[in-house]
Amino acid sequence: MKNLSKITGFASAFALAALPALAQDAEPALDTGDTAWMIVATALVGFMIFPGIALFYSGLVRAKSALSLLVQTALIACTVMICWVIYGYSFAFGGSESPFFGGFGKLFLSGVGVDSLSGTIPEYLFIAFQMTFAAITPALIIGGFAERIKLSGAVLFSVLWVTFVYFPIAHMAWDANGLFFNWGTMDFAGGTVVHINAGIAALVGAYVIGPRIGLGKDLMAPHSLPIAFIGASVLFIGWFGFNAGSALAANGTAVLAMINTFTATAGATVAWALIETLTRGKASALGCISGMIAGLVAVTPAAGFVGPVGAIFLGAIASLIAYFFVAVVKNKLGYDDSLDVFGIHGIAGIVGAVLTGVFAAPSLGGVGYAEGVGMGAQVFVQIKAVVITIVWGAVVSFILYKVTDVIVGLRVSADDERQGLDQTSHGESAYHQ
Amino acid sequence: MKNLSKITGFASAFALAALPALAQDAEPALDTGDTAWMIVATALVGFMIFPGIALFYSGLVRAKSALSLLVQTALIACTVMICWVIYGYSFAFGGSESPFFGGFGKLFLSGVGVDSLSGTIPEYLFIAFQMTFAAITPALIIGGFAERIKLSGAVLFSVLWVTFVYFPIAHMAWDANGLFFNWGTMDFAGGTVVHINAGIAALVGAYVIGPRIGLGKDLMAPHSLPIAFIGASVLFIGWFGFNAGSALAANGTAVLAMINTFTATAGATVAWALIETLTRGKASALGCISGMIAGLVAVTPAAGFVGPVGAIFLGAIASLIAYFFVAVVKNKLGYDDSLDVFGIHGIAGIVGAVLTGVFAAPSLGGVGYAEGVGMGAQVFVQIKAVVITIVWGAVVSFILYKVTDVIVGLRVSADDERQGLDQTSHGESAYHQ
Amino acid sequence: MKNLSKITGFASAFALAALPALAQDAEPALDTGDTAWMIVATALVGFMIFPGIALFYSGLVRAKSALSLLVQTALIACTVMICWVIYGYSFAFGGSESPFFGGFGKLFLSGVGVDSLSGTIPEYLFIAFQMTFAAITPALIIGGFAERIKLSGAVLFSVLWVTFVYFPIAHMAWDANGLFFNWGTMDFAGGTVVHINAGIAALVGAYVIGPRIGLGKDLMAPHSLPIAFIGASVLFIGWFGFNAGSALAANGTAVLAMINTFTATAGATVAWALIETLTRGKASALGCISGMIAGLVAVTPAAGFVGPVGAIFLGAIASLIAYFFVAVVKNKLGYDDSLDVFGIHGIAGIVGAVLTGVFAAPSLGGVGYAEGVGMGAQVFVQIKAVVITIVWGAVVSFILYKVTDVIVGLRVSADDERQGLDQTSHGESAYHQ
Amino acid sequence: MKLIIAAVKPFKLEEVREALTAIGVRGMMVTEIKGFGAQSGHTEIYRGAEYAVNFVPKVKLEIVVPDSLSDEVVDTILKAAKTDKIGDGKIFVLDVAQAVRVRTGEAGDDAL
Amino acid sequence: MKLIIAAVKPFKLEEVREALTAIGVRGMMVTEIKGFGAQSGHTEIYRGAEYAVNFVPKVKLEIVVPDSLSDEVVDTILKAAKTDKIGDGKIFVLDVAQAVRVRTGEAGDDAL
Amino acid sequence: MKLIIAAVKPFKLEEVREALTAIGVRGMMVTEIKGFGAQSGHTEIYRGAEYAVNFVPKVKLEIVVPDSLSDEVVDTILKAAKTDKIGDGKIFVLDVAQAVRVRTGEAGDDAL
Ligand SMILES: Nc1ncnc2c1ncn2[C@@H]1O[C@H](COP(=O)(O)OP(=O)(O)O)[C@@H](O)[C@H]1O
Ligand SMILES: Nc1ncnc2c1ncn2[C@@H]1O[C@H](COP(=O)(O)OP(=O)(O)O)[C@@H](O)[C@H]1O
Ligand SMILES: Nc1ncnc2c1ncn2[C@@H]1O[C@H](COP(=O)(O)OP(=O)(O)O)[C@@H](O)[C@H]1O
Repeated sequence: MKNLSKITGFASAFALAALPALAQDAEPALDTGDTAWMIVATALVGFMIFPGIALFYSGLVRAKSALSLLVQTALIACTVMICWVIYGYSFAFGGSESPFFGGFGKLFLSGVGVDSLSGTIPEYLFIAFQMTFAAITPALIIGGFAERIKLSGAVLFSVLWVTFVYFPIAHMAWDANGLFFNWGTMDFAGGTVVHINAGIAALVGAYVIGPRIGLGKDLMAPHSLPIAFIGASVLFIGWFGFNAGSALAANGTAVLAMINTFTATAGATVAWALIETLTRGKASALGCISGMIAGLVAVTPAAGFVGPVGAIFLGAIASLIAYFFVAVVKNKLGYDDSLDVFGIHGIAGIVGAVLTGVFAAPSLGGVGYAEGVGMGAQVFVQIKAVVITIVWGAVVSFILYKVTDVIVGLRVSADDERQGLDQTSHGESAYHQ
Repeated sequence: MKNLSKITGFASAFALAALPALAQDAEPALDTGDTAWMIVATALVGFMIFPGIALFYSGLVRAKSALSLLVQTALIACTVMICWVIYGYSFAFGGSESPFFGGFGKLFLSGVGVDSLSGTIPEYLFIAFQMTFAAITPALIIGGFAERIKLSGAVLFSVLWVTFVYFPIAHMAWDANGLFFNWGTMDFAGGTVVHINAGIAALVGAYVIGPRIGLGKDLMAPHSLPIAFIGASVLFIGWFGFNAGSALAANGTAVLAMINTFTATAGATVAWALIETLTRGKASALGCISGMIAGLVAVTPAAGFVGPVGAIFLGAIASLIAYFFVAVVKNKLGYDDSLDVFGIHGIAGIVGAVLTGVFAAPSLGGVGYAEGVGMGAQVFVQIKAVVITIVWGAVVSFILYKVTDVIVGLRVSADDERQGLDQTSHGESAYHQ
Repeated sequence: MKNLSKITGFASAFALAALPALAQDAEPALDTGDTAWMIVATALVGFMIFPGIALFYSGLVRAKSALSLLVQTALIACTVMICWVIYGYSFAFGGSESPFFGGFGKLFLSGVGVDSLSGTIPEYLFIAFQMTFAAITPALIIGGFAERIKLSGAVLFSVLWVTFVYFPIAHMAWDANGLFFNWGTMDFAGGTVVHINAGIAALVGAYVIGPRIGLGKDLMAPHSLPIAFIGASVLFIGWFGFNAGSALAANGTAVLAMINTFTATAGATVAWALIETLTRGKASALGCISGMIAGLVAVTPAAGFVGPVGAIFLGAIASLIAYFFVAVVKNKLGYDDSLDVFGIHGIAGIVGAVLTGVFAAPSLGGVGYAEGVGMGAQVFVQIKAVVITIVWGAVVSFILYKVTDVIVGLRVSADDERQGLDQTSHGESAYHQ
Repeated sequence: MKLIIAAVKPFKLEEVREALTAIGVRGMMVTEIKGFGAQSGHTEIYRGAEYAVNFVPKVKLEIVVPDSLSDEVVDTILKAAKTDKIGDGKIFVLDVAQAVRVRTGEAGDDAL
Repeated sequence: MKLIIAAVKPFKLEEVREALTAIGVRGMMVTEIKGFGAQSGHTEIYRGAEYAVNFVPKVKLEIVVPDSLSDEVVDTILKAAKTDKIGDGKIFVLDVAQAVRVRTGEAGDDAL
Repeated sequence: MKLIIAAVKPFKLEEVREALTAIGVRGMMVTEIKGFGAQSGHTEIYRGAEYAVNFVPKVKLEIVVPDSLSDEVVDTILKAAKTDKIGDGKIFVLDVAQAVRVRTGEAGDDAL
């Protein structure tokens, strides 16, 4: 039990349900407190999409494509929600015994009713909570090829990607029969499934689709940092649903995940500001929100496993490495991951996944490892899960981009790109002032 | 019980309170989980006003009137809140036996104390939750005559309107003695009371007050679609409080309402984008948020009664009809319901109310009807409630506009309108850049 | 018990935990409903910072310094969060018996674990909730010297200030051994600790740092009132976490605090709009949000003690006095408290603290006083706490400003100020359009 | 050729543009400006701080036309922009030494 | 008549406007522009991407005055806009063939 | 001296500025304008309401140079701004009677 409940947030729900201490009686019953919290947690993750990530991205691009990121985010998220209830939930949590695939048992949510429970909460709630995770992940990816992607291409790719990358990896990580799950990988709220996954897909996309016209020549500064700041802040607050919600209950673990989300983000934000101050004498607003996101990503797999002080360091380290990557490495490599999805979600995600294995150590204030597991062994399984995710994600994503390109095309014409996606793809202008 | 609890969200609270399964003991006691959720639900509906609807509307008007919508929303909502605690709650839920009027029993919330309960939650919480509904409804209406209304006129009309239209209809729909309530009309979260009601009042207002100067000649494009998008997203998230909160408890029904709110909105958003793509080759940002609102409105009466897959269709159908209305019909009729309150809230509200009677069928994944009631009969009472609401709303609203016009006037001078309400009514400019 | 639980929101948690009626058994146990609510309340106060106060302030300054307020808010809040877990919590709630200081007992949160409880919620949750209070307070202060402060100065001052002003006063007000606490001062959610404290520090700062170049000559109108409106609205909604959360449980007191937060804010907003209409014939958007904040501040100490109708008057009175102060008095005194932190938080905070002693009277719908205490006596201890806070805050803040000035300097160069902090301190522009 | 500069009220722009196209003007440059003149601005008050905004939003048109067309253009603008209220604007005429079309290199009247 | 075009520092606008009104100038057109000149711009860095912003914000004034007033206007602007720092701006004078007031149709100096 | 006014495509601004600096132009005034000409605008539809946007975003350059440099400047802009697509823009040349540098008071060519 204890051991299991340490392995992953989602697992703990099932685990806890059986603990007499927490359920009124032996057989699981609905707990109104847990249900209340999870309803809110689900709404908070929804908030990360509407308007969180949409604004964060929209503010960072040029005014002429400000709307395109909003439309892409909204349509991708909505389409994936529809896929989720039709087949996604089944593919991920359909009950099959395969370590890779959930099966067809719950297509159209068949068998689920108002009274079905999942641990101490209604199963519909677990479904809705998971749905928001599935919906936000492909929306994260589009930052990698902003301002030049075709709307139809973005949506089609997203559908293919969740089907062949996200649903299987979600099964591997969170289903009781899943591959990583049974390795004992610690991924509290989805560092591998969501962030590494999105980061790598964005990187591949940036390569396949190619850089924006005028990159390195034209001024491509964010058209509205205040809007990006609103987006980042909404992501910060929504992330409490993402991380603390992954305990699937209103318990001590959820609370630990919450305070860690605060402290890791604080550490990461301050770290980014400091490194900027040291290297160029100025701490920027974009730097603050970049550090903020880096910290949030890094603490995602660690949230329920490390201590509040350890989380500060975990966040700061991930932030510094991400800074180094986007400010130094990236410019050398010269690809155009326009909004640094890989540089921030990917890199901080990887650092966070690995460091989770480290800071979970009781000596560092963590909750410790499963019986008989040491730091070395834990770090190893963490890395194993990361590598599988990267390889699977990179290869399959590459294929899916090519497939999408053949079917509807990925990139708009040079003239359309120059004029801006808002007018050419959506027939509107963001501002009339 | 079962039967009653199916009839309406608000009813269920009282109903459930008595079910041994859900309350620790026979006599109702406060449930901290239900209370926790309802506190949040109330805050979420507040969020729909501040800043939800205010931003949604402000972003859609021209920059010279951007502030006027913010001020009108804030002052209308605040004034109605004051009316609510003084006499509104009593008029709607004052305990009288009349099917139309709650009476004077609870003026100034007399008799309510910290320990008074309403089902498993404090009565003050039920009062606050209901207060947010009363406050947002008149704020929805002002979109119908944006950019030309007098502030004093908007506020006075709102006070009269809640007094003579909203409070009575809220009593009819949600009070145990209410007219619709006893017909067995299914209106989970207020499709008739809030949305059809607001839509019809806006339509009448648009006719009475007349179109904006330069309509069809000047460019009246939204001055900031990103701001409108923020507003729409806040409405989306806040709507979980509106719909799932209408279960008045953290239970399976609340969760069903939540997942349906997601899927119906997803279906509606995608549907609007598709029809735009088919008819003009481009999916717009304004289209996405219009579809989003249409879906949210349509699922409001249905949230706790239909299934997640049925909700997708319900949302999509309402969205397409609303699209057809605002994009085709409206331009033929030539009135100026400036922000399409009728076209979206009114139309999608009517479609949603009727389809609730359809998709509630168990065969379509719904929770079913009250004993002895079939789809046909249910659809009939749905339509009856809609018709009464439209007639009552239209007639009384018309009179109240005329009254308001006599007392303080409804419309600003042509010069003031041309210069913009921000400077002429509020003495400010939205932006100094 | 009763008596104590009346004295302060935070106290009640400890109090209630022991009431058989509310806990399943004699010894305290975690309540999932209370925990669910307090997780959300904590997130809501976080929301007041990210992006609430940041946007509110950013929208009110000129475009050339729009980002500086965002960066200052983010870095101050994050830095203080780090201080909080390292020593702040210990200094405020470390368990020492001193009436002024919490001691070193809980440095690095030592002794706190996943299972530690504070009343019916995990202690980590109480820590996180309190952390958000500590983080927002110094962020409020910076509005007093916006557009001219050095980033390093702002951050250093904040660290010193929380250490020598906030932590001690938090201990005095909320710790069971605290000075005000044992006087029986009624401060439900932190009127003295947070708002009066911040207001006075801002006033002193405005004097020490001096007015902006061009004050009274150049146009210093808010660069984006819509952004300020978003900020104010987020503050409004987040404030439910602040006030209702201060009950530390999902109970009747929390709900009373919530409805009072609504009605007081409504009264205050309408009052400000009315006085503007009377004095200059126009109700402004800035006026609405100023009144809103004044009401929220005023009800903070009163939230759990007064009645919903009394709260309307409390809010309105505080709003009118704050209006008179910022619109009349301030311009006579000629200091530059740029965003009226003293004028609104300070003044409304003082009025609210005193009126709490008045409107708590049962005759005015309040919950009443501790046994043997009358209105006069209560008002007297209210004033005593206010005076101590003002004196302590003013003197210590003054010293800390001087210290900061010596170490890193407080003010940027005239040229940098004229060009704007965004470019000179952060190397960015808020907008590229 | 002549350069005709006109400052008019913003909401008159469309009318003026249409009138000019009608008489064969094929191009112009339009700029949003702050106008200062007999028409007074307005005051804005923010929390008691009063600001006099001395400028009024106007639109500036710059049109280069063959000498032959110059007077007609001026008259057309006069008619189209007129509201008989203060602040209607001004029209100025300057001589242009040369005009070239970038795309083709055509010079003189052909460039217009 | 003369058209006087001046590019000055934004924060000098009010001072210049007041000085000009004092000597009887009754109107002008003001435009926010991006200036390029000896005064260098600044660099902005966004996540490591460095952009040189070569333009400096300036305000352009366009004033039409009777020949008689021209020199005085130039001198007035010179005095009011001066900070002795690089980037203070330039003043250019052009001849104006004709001026008309839209509201009244008045032409020539009467139109100003 | 001559005032050279050019309306060009926004994304060409940097190229033109570099080309001009290369031939010794030391200053200019740049304004974002709405251009009207042969290049047609676009339509925007908002909830079924269709708006024809007749103007195309352009950038206006105003450069004062000594007569000697005038032709070279025109040619340089011609080359740098050309895309051979409709809407490339126009160049106009006007005479300038006087130029003064605010900071120093220098007049004539020295002011440029
Ligand atoms: N001498 C001038 N030079 C340049 N522009 C002027 C001049 N006089 C007026 N204008 C422009 O014309 C606009 C209208 O002029 P104004 O004096 O306000 O009203 P009217 O033209 O009716 O007398 C002003 O806002 C300004 O932009
Ligand atoms: N040759 C020119 N033509 C047009 N405008 C110019 C010219 N030279 C300078 N300007 C304008 O004058 C402003 C100030 O000129 P600059 O050379 O930077 O400083 P200074 O005038 O002190 O030498 C520039 O930003 C530009 O707007
Ligand atoms: N007669 C004119 N007067 C002033 N500006 C003009 C004139 N004709 C064109 N322009 C400017 O030049 C731009 C390009 O001209 P246009 O006719 O669209 O293309 P092209 O120059 O290739 O023929 C226009 O957008 C407008 O700003």
